[in-house]
Amino acid sequence: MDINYNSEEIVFRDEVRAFFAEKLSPRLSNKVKFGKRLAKADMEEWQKELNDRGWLAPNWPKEWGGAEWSAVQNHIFDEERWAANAPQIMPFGLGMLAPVLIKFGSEEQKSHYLPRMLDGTDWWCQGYSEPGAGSDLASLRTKAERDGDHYIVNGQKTWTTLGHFADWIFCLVRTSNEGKRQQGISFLMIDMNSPGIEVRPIILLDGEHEVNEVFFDNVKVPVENLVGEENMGWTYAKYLLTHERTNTANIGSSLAALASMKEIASRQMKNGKPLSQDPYFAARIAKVEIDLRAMQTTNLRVLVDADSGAAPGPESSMLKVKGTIIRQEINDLARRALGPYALPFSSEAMDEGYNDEPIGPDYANPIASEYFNNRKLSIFAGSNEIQRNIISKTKLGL
Amino acid sequence: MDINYNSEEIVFRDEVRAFFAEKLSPRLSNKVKFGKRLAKADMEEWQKELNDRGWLAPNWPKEWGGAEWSAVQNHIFDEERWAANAPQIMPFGLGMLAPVLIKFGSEEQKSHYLPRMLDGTDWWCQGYSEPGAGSDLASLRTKAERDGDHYIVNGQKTWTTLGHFADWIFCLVRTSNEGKRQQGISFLMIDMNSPGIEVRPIILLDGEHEVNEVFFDNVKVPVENLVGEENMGWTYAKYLLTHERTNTANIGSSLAALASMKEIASRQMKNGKPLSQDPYFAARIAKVEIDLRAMQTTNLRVLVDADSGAAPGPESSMLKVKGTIIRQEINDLARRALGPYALPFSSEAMDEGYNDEPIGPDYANPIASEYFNNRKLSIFAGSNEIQRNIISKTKLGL
Amino acid sequence: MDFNLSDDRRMLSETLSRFLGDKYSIEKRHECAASDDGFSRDMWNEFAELGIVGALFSEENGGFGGGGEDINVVFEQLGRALVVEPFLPTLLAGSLISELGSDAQKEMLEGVISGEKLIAFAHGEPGSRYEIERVTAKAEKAGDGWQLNGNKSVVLGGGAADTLIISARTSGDEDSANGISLFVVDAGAAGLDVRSFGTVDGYPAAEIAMRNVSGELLGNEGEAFEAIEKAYGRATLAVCAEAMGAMDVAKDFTVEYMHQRKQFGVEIGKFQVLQHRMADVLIELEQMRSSIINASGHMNDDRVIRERMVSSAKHLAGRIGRQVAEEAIQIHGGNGMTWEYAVSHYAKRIIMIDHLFGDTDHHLERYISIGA
Amino acid sequence: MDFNLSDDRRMLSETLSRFLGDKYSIEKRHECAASDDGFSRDMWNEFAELGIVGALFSEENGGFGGGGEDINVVFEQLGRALVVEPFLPTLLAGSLISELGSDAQKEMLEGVISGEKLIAFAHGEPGSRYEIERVTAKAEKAGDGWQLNGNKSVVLGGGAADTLIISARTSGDEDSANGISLFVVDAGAAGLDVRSFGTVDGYPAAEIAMRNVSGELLGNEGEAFEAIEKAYGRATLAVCAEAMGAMDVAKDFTVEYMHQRKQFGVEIGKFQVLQHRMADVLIELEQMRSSIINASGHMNDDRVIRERMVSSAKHLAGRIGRQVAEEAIQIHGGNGMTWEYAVSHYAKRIIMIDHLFGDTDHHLERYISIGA
Repeated sequence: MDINYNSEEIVFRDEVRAFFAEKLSPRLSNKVKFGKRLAKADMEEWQKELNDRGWLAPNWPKEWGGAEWSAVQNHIFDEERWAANAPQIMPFGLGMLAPVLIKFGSEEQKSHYLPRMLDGTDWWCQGYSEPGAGSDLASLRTKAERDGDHYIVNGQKTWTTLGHFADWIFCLVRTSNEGKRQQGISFLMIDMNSPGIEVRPIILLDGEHEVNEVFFDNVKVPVENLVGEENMGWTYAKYLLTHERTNTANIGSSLAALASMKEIASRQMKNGKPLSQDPYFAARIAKVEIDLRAMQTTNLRVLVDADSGAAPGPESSMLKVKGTIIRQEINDLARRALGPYALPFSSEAMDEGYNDEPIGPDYANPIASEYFNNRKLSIFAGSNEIQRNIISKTKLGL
Repeated sequence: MDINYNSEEIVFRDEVRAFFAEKLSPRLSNKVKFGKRLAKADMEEWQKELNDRGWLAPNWPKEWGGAEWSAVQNHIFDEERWAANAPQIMPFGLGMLAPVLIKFGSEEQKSHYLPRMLDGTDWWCQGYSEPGAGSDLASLRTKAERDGDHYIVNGQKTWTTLGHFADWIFCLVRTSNEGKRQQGISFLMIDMNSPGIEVRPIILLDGEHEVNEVFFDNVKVPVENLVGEENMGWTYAKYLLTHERTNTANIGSSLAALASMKEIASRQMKNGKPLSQDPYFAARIAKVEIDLRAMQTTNLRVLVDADSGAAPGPESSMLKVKGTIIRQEINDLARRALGPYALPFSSEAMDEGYNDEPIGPDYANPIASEYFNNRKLSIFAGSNEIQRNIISKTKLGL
Repeated sequence: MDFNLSDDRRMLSETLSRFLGDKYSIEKRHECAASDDGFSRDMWNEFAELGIVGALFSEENGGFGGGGEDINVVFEQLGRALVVEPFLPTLLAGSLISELGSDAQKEMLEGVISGEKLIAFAHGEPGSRYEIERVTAKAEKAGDGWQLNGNKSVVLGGGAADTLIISARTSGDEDSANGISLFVVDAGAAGLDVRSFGTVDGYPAAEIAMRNVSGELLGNEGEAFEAIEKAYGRATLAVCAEAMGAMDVAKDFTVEYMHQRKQFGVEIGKFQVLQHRMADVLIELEQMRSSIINASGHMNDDRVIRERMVSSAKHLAGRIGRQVAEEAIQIHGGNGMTWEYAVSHYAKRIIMIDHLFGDTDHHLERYISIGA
Repeated sequence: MDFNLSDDRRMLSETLSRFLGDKYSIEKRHECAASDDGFSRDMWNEFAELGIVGALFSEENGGFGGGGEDINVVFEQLGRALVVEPFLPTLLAGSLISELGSDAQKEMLEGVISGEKLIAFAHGEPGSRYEIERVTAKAEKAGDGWQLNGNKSVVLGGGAADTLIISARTSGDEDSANGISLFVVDAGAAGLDVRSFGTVDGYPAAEIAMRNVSGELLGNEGEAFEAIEKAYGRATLAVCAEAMGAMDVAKDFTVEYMHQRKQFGVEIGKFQVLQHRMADVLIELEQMRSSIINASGHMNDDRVIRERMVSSAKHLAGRIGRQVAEEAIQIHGGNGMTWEYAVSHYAKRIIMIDHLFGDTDHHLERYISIGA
């Protein structure tokens, strides 16, 4: 047993650090650090840096431009990128569709779409969820009917993150009503510029626009946009979900948020002393820090297992549940730390150009809003209730 | 709205206090206070005092020797009796069987059995639970078959509190297998000296004997021992359960336990200061004290409603759940307060005659044991899970 | 012992409830919050006409209530509709004027109760967090009057107030309860800089900077702490009642949603985990209500019992509020995250009340220190 | 990074597990606990023969292990069977002798490892709670040796020990880390009064009173604190691992019970609330295991990281232990309350481990103060 990174892993971590130090602009990292909105151009700028380094799609096979990182390397990169306040890479094309294409797509599809993801030509979004479905994916009703060499798609997707930035959407659609609900589902790639597609914003409780509804009204999709075989989409969807195994525990995100929250607590004053020295608040911080440190090891144990070939099973459900609880607890502590200055909120202050003097401390504005926004963590990507069902069924046999 | 006791209630409280001051012997109250075992004779001694004052069966009609107290009066008495460390009155005859007899029993049954409860001739125990039934009372299998002017009873009861002290047991027995499970149940009174009855102790996790299994092997019970009508026992059982409405929240018990725990915390030292001044421990105490104070008002709100004629409904489930959580939390704090001295335990030290010097502080011996024993509070009398089911069904319509 | 509302207060509650049901839909509320003032002056006048502002003042001060129960009844209803109009600033500043004002100063209450005049209390400062005795703004005698310098932060209703009550130190250390004085300041006073903003849950507030601002003393010099603590106690009770109302609605929305929403073909209300979690919510809401009853019932008692009950209620409002708000969002799933579903706004208000007049930790600590 | 046990340790774990499975049923355990000594000397000899005692000592001290992982592996298995034999006293006293003993003093380790000689460490006092630097027992020079006076409390394995290591103050204030010394004391020494008792969870301990007891210095005068802290760190890790083993068994019993037990005609394991609560138990058990891995992995690192990881693990053992023990009893219903069902004894051990070497609050506070 050795709980430390080995020498290769340390070399890799140092490379990653050096890369961030050199290539991540202070402008971008400050936007991330202070919770400003990222424009599409910001994300493109950062993707280009990563692509130049060969790290934009680190989990793809090398033949397609990937780096074939181990799970532990992915984890290291994730911790470092949070620590450096680098923008998140949107996973829809690079991390979600691509593995499906690589495993199940045709040669034509691979050689057409994969390079365009890397060079930023195509932005992808995801069309899985439907209204009223929630964590019950297989209940989908968007249908695609074959008409000559096209499918005609009708229906609605929802919770489509950054759909308003996207050129393409990959969708689960119903191509047959026979058999079980999981049968008769197909996996289609659809051009967002197709006639009949409408994107409507969903405004979240913090007033922000990050997700959308996407409506399909007789949208014509060429049959060559089908991935794999018709009616086999559920298989690909499940592959996609189990493939997306890193980050479930939010370790990198939580470590960075914890550090930032502790920094806030050391600057906020209570009874004439830094809040971080208040016994009650210090105890709250210590509890979540202890949980997070244990969680980091729990996550690494799972990742090391994964690297030695074990399939990621219900462990990812366990990581999801506790990881989101910890992440949300840190958000809660951050808002508490601010005291009355958690109250003021300016949406404009989240724009890059905003230069007015902040109300309260310069770190205050996004904090309460982030607390509310991150309530999604225990809801999206399979609610924590669903995850507990899975744990109970698979680990306890109940 | 007036959150204070009115003048009549204050007069009553003062009467109760004066009574305890005068009639409760220091010997008995010290046994209760220091967690010593009570002998049957101790309980008989105290019952006699109460009976002399007319307070042994305060909820019976006056014609049968009761006092017809209001729910609020019952609550006041309960708080005071805990504060005074008076022994608990075993409720099986006086509080459980008696209301059923008064409502559904024959005149002969009433005039025979009720006086014998008051003067201590008959000690009763309860035969409701059966092995494997838990909170599912109606699943009972002990059967009584009619044979001339007797029933022949076969089966087993369990969790029979102080069954080893009892002269009589009242039982739910199955007299018919027709219809729903709730039908075909009868309510029988059985002499514990009948041939074919065997009482076997169940030792609890703290090593104590307070509950028993009771076995019935062809026990002959005269038909005049049937209460009410044959096959109508479920109605009487439900009446009994809803009638027993005070004390569900354990307010008196919790108030006394809180005071005692705070006393311990003020005597235990941490870092050279009383533990009660330690910020972490003080916060734990304050939290439970705040919960308990609110619970006291919640309970009184329900009782005042009950006195104005509202039927005690799912509110008693709410009182049970939160009341037991609070009570158990106080037990937990008491064991924590002791530090390492929670560990030593001597069963002999709980006997009245034990005079050896205690190991550690004189209040330490029963504390950990009580913590474990009181885990029963959230299990017995309808587990907290069952209570939440009831709340959900009745208050939320779910 | 009697836990029923008097007839008067039941009528007050029903009147306000009916009025809000008719006139204050969630859409109307968003409209009020999004306006320039951050609330609607027209609505405020209607509330005043209905007598709701007067319910917060005693008869001797021209109102017809002003007790702990009046505050409860009014604010619970306001919480049920997420009313953004300046009741809280009015209660705070009004309590101080009622308690300490000279006859001349009390004259302004008539206009307050009629709705014509808006008032607010500026007390918190950038570094004071929840400590009501920490005041660094300074007041010095200048001729007949006083001159104020310093900063006040997150002043509820500060932007629209015609008259501000402002605390400033006239002696003592910056965290001493002694030496704090109050001043009546006209909103148009020279040197007063008021920067308005909205809170994350949609209520108007302001940052205030003072440079040689003229003020008139309210009450005795250096002796304002006791009145401030009482006014804060009343306002704390008010936000607890407001939270109670908001929590009750959030709970109702959630139960309704559990009946309507299906997943895997069944109502989600059939899932036992959600049932039990809502049962716990119900239990805690009763606890919340009891603690508010305790606080309002002791509102006129000695400081120790009064402030302990206030702090108990606010401690629970923070603890239970978080549970109720987070369950409401979680059980609503993605929909609970949206602006469109009203429950999200209730959740925001419930949580942010934790940041008014001391959060759950602050009041636990205060409960302990007051008792000792 | 590698989270697998080495082959040696896996064999150690399997050997011990098999041995306990064959020889140490719960009935046997109760029999050992109920005997006069509170444990079985025969069993102890068998453990020693099997090499389990030696696994707690380094090779240079005559054992074949002694590292953090050895402690983990051994104590997790001991926890799975609720073993009452004196491993913990042996680990504590043995660590001190190994760390500080002269060659002559270390000679006794051979007898310890072979099982012939029992040792214990008497350190806690009636007023010291969990503070390891608070020592009021006094030692004074007397001729060539030392004389000890004072009281020691809840000394694990103190009743049966042949030799006691006893701490006493030779200088400094009563809560100073400086000035604490250790002494080797023969169990038969004049003036030594040992009163044996059992703990509520069934383990032997003793109260010790000393009146002019002769002792031999172990290590340097006044400089024992560092070694005591290290030994306590190792013992703390040991009880965390023991709790881990006990919790894992309690969890298994509970899951099994959920499969067997029916209520209202269905397996109680079908009730979603119980499923989710057990899912949470499972998650927390993985957290517990991770924190133990962290503590043992840092056992030879600098004090700050080492002791923070030890305190993290013990903090979690208290917090998670309570959750696991209380769920186990609750889900077993009345049966979980009985002596007959083994789960109750596991629950007792898990909870009472919170009272050894500092409870969950103590270690949270310690985690904070060490980091600062």
